[in-house]
Amino acid sequence: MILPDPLFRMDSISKRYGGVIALKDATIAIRPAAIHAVLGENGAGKSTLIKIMAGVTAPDEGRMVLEGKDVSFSSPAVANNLGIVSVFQELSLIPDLSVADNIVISKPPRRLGMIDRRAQRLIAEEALARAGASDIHPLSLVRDLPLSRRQMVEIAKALARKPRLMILDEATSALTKSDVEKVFSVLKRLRSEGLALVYISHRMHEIAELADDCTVFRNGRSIESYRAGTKTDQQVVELMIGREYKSVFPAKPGPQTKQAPVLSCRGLSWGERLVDITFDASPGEIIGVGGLDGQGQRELLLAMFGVLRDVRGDLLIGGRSVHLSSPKEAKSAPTSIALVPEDRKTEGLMLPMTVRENISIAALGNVSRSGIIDRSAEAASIDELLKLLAIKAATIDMPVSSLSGGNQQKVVIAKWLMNRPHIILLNDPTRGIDVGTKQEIYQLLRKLADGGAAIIFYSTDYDELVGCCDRVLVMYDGTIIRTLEGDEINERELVGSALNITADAVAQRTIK
Amino acid sequence: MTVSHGEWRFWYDLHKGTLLAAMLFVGMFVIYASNHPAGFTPNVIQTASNKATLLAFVAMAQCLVVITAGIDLSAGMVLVLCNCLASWLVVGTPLQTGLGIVAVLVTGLACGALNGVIIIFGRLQPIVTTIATSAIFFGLALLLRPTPGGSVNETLADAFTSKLFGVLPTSLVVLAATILLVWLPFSRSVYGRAAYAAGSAESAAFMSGMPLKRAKLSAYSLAGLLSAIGGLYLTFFSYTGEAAYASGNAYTLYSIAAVVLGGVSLAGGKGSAIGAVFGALAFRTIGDLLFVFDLDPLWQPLFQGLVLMLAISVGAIGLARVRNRLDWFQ
Amino acid sequence: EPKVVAGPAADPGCMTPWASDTQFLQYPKKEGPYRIALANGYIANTWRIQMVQTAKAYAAQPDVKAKLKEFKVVSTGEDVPAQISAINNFIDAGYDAIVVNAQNPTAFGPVIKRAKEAGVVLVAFDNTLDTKDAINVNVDQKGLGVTWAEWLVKHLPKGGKILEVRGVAGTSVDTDRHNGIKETLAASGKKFDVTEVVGKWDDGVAQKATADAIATNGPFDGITAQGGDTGVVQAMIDAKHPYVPFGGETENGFRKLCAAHAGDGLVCSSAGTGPAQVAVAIKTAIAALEGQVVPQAVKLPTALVSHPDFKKDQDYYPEQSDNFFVGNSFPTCGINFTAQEIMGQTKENQ
Amino acid sequence: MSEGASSMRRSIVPMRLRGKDPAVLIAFACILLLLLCGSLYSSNFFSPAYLLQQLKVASFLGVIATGMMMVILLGQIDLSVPWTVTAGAMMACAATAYGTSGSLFAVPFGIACGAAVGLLNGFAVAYLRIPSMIVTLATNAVVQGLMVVYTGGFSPQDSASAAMRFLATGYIIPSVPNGVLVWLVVGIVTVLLLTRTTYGRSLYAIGNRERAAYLSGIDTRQVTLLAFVASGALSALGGVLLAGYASKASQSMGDAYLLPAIAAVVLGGTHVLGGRGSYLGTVAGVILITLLQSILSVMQIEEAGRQLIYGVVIVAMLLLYGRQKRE
Ligand SMILES: Nc1ncnc2c1ncn2[C@@H]1O[C@H](COP(=O)(O)OP(=O)(O)OP(=O)(O)O)[C@@H](O)[C@H]1O
Ligand SMILES: Nc1ncnc2c1ncn2[C@@H]1O[C@H](COP(=O)(O)OP(=O)(O)OP(=O)(O)O)[C@@H](O)[C@H]1O
Ligand SMILES: [Mg+2]
Ligand SMILES: [Mg+2]
Repeated sequence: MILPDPLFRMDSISKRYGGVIALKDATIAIRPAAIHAVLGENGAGKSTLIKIMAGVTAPDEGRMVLEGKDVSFSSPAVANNLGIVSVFQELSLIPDLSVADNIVISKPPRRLGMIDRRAQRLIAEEALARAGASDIHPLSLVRDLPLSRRQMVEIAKALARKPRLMILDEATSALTKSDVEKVFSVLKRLRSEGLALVYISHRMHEIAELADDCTVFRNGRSIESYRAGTKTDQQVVELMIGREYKSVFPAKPGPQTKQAPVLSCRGLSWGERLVDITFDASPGEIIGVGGLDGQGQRELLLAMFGVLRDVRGDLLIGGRSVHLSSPKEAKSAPTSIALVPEDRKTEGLMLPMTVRENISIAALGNVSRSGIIDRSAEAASIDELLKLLAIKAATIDMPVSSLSGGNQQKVVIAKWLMNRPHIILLNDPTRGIDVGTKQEIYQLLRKLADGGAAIIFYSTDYDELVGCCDRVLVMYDGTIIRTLEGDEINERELVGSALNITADAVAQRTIK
Repeated sequence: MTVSHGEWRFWYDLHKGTLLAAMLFVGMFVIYASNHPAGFTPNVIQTASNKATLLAFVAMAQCLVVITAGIDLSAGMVLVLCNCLASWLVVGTPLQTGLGIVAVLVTGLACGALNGVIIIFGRLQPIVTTIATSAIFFGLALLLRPTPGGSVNETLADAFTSKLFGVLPTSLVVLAATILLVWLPFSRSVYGRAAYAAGSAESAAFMSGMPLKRAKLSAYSLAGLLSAIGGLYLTFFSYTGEAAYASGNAYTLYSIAAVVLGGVSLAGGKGSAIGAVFGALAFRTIGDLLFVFDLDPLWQPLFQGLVLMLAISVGAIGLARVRNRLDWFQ
Repeated sequence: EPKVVAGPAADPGCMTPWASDTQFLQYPKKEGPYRIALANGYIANTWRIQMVQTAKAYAAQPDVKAKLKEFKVVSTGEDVPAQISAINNFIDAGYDAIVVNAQNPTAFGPVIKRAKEAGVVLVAFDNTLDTKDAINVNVDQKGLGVTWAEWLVKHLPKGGKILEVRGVAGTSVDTDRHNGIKETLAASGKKFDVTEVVGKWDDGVAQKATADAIATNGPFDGITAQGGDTGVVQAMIDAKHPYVPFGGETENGFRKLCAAHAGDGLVCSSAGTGPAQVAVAIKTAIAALEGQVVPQAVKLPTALVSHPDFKKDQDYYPEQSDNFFVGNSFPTCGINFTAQEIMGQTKENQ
Repeated sequence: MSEGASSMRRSIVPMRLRGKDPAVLIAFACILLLLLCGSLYSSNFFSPAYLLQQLKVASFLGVIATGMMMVILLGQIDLSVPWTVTAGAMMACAATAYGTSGSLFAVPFGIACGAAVGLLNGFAVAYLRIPSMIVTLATNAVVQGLMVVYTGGFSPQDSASAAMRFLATGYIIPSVPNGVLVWLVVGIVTVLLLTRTTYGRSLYAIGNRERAAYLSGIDTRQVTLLAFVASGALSALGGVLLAGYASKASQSMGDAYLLPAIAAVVLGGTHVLGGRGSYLGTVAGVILITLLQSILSVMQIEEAGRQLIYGVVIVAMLLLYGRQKRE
């Protein structure tokens, strides 16, 4: 695809990290007033490209041209000053500062050399409004916001810088559908105002809705650029993964005779965040948890994992009432619960430690005798898991931080599988994971369920809930407002119950 | 600061630590003053405030560095070094004295900047770096004052340690002025904000293009400056200079205690120098309590230790209210 | 406030003037009983603990107790301003006399002024104050150094290699003693080659420093140490260093070793500044309050015992701990504590 | 990704597998350099007697630094070392006063007292979640207070027992002081603990990310508590050895060990913020610090110069290899 006069062009960019080739001969051209989607598997080099574009890292080779002039960025600030602003995949907010502080962070308004807090607040309010997030109070600390709100702040922060080229690297991965819609309308408006936008997402339907141009990356190379709509999804995915592509979701077993529940919640409550949660989970079942983000799903998983204090109501495991007061108790033999947490970088992994140490950390008891680790037994178990999950790691003695995000996620899952759990709780396990890997994870979940595990699976992605789950609990305001089963599990019902409105209303809205 | 209606909650959240420290101090001081044989007189307050300001300056210095998630184990030695230097320079005619004060302050600034430069550009960990530089600063102090001695412009010294209008201790006024002239401008400047950001989430701050290096450098330099003010005050207070290893170390450790009592998070990114000042005042009051409780001298160190233990445990009370155990790990 | 009068002091046997030109003072007489305070600095070393215990024991003696309404001790640690504030507080609280072991002899100018204005008698001991406006109860620190060095000069007629283990750098006590040693050795006209190490008046530190010095610069012909002497001898023994003449402090452990190994060549002179000087200071303060004539600077005798005079159970106590200072009585002042009385007293009281 | 993966194998793996941290190698090189510098001053510096004597002196710091390292690996710090060392020494000596059974139990009793201090630290850090830097500072003050009360309130019996003297200065193996053997044993146990046991893994895991470790079902509080107990016990063991060496306990004997212990651990390449570091590095750091102090002590430089050189050399060594990688 040849563009007449792009706003920004990157030519033959290469970047190596030590021996790792992150980008090789990558080329991309971005025109104004358009949304340019960048697609690719995990580790394809998208984030690296973005980091170079935004001045976070410097390329080893290649050149960058902004409006016909060669440019190079020594720091993010330089790129910002030229109007290139990005919303990074790893959030770049300062948790201990207020939302307003964060929004004006790179260029706060000043009076007499000091930051003018009143002006700053006005700017913040305006930016939040533009991002469609005026419900966020500019004085609240970022630390106190849930992830989805933080991502809205991140977007507002980028907007406040009045960019010419705005980059969003998986900026919507933590957002709920309604937020995504808000963001999309903002993005579309920005496009109409002449902004150039670069958009990275692993969600195909988002790209279908937004993109004008697309570039596919694979193994650090830019494979092809094309106008949106000129290829089918099937073709795009095959470009990305470089092989043929079949249906994403494994077949559901369909209705079966239910076994006795292995886990039951009876009137589980926690403060005001969880109210009277009651449901059963049987071996072999994949139970989805849906709803808008922040309706208590996270707390529900944590409550079942023994993290929350003063949980009222009953939790029955294998029919016996248990009182869990720590993850250690939750994971130990009779209960045997596993939790794949929300944020793999801070809750799932010890990034600088090796793959070996990470995978075996939750199941050290299985491979040790009286506290001494049997290294060969450990290696054997790990090998098995690496194969089962197809984790791409050169050796198990490399730091887990040098794996790609998708592989890191698989490590988190592997570490719990090593403990052979009966009950697996997953908190949005496929966030930021490419289609190929997602597919592997879905298949794995089904395999685990068939092997007799009960799986409880929270996701922000409705497609996933629809495709994977035997039952979906939709949560609203800390309680389960609906349980969907069988054919009821479809996007319309999900959205409808998530917003706590009747299906008819949704239908009307959809028609409109 | 103007707080519009309904937003006090955010303000309170932000200043909780400082308020707690202020309450702790007021509580302890009331116990002290109301049991003092001489009562709540200007003299008693002057004595207490003279002693406390010294630590308050070092605590402010420590606070600046701690906010960036660093630590300055050389703060006490900068104080000692500046004390020794001042005992040479802050004497003579008003002009000489003035120049001497400037020289001492510049020296403190330079010590802080040296720490900053090594830590930032050498990419070293603050704890060890400042352990090493504190040896250097102490060596210099010993060169200046192999034995205690020297003198200071006594008129000036008396002026700085006496009372304004017979009631208000000058040292408190100087302390307030320092907060006003050093801390407030810094905390509201771009560098100040970057210092908080560096302590809170360094890589995020870098991604946002904040001037991290300059912010940290200014935090360390200002810390040196504040310690130097402390050293100057020590000179005013004692009329001499002394290269005292033990008291240098003691000030460093006390300043950490003061900062924690003042609600500043040792992990960085949270707290304010005003809190640290209250922390210092509270910490000093612990020592003062010895006067009003008639304790066997041999039990006094234990008493002080226990009160400190108690004071820092106050922070742990909130823990009982944590209902999500993950909040332990913030 | 006090009048400068002609000598001698009311109790000339105890309160000998420091020098021939020392002034004699007479404070206005106050009616007893008195409120006296002891403002101590550092407390966590043996000497200071022994000193505090002696002070308490002295104040509890019936004849002293009768004169005191209150005797209060505060230890403020190593921080000079804290000690200054403590004294200020005592002044504000209306104490009649304050006895001080100063953390820094030069740092108390402002307090001295204030005490004078308030008519409070200030008596400094051990680390005395550089002033004419307070009473100093002094041990001749430099004289100690001279004593030790003279001992070495006497036993090493041909000169030789000396190890000098110093105290805490930067303190006036260390400097005075060091100067005494240095000047005496230089004045002897013999060739002494001195290796200095820092022992910080602490056995462990001194022992390590000595071991280092022996390994790299040894062997030595004579040793002098101003504290931590037990450790120094221990290091000699560990390194199988020959026993040599030694001029040192008055720790019981050191004296025990001296007595045991004198025959092998460890001939010692043990001289020091007993913690009981606090009692002299209190005594002086009371005398001043009573309106008696006192010297502005009192010179205390040093507690000196040299080979071959070490007497068991008088100059050293084989059954007792190593860790206290034996020279603890000033008979001319009627102060006769043995170390055992001081250190043992509270145990019995309990 | 085959291209990337295979090159990654070459570049990262060998380094990690060999387990050789460049910091440790350079630290050992610095030790040689220091000895060379020393030998310019006196040829005795390369003599076995001097080296063994340095090792003996280093063993005290080594034992103390071992505990410090465990705590630093957690991302914490133990500032109560000075008085824990002293308390260990004093309590061991105190036990000696109680006849034969007393001197039999002197060593374990001293260590147990240190462990008790550690227990207090660990409880406050792990269960009350007070930052270790301040808790241990307060504990240090409390223990100091207790020791002052103890030594002032009782007639101090502070001669080391024969066993303590033997432990510190005796010889089981000719010409290798027992103190060094004690350090060796402590070191071997620590290496095994850190590399071969679930406890060691948990320690590193918590140091890297406590939240993740907790969610992996590690009892992070217990692990933290135990690390502080170990640190307290090892500090006290250091104190016992010191008391054995000096044949008595004295008040300020621990003061000289706090900052050197931290410096030694960090000079040995352990990350102050936790999670990374090897025991071999700590050994190197301890020897470095001990040698540096010894050389400065015998070189007849004024105290001022000594402090200056000490500071400058440490900064220089850190700059040589202690630099953190850029993010
Ligand atoms: N800091 C780094 N150090 C070493 N290698 C790196 C670094 N950053 C990226 N790489 C390498 O570059 C490759 C591309 O990574 P990048 O993060 O750009 O992938 P991505 O396309 O963003 O993947 P994802 O879809 O998971 O976000 C990775 O496989 C990795 O091996
Ligand atoms: N120290 C390192 N050494 C080698 N490779 C590294 C290192 N740090 C990061 N990487 C590489 O950088 C990439 C990480 O990039 P990034 O942090 O953007 O994660 P990601 O792959 O984009 O995650 P996600 O799947 O969530 O998008 C990984 O693919 C990894 O291979
Ligand atoms: Mg990416
Ligand atoms: Mg990525």
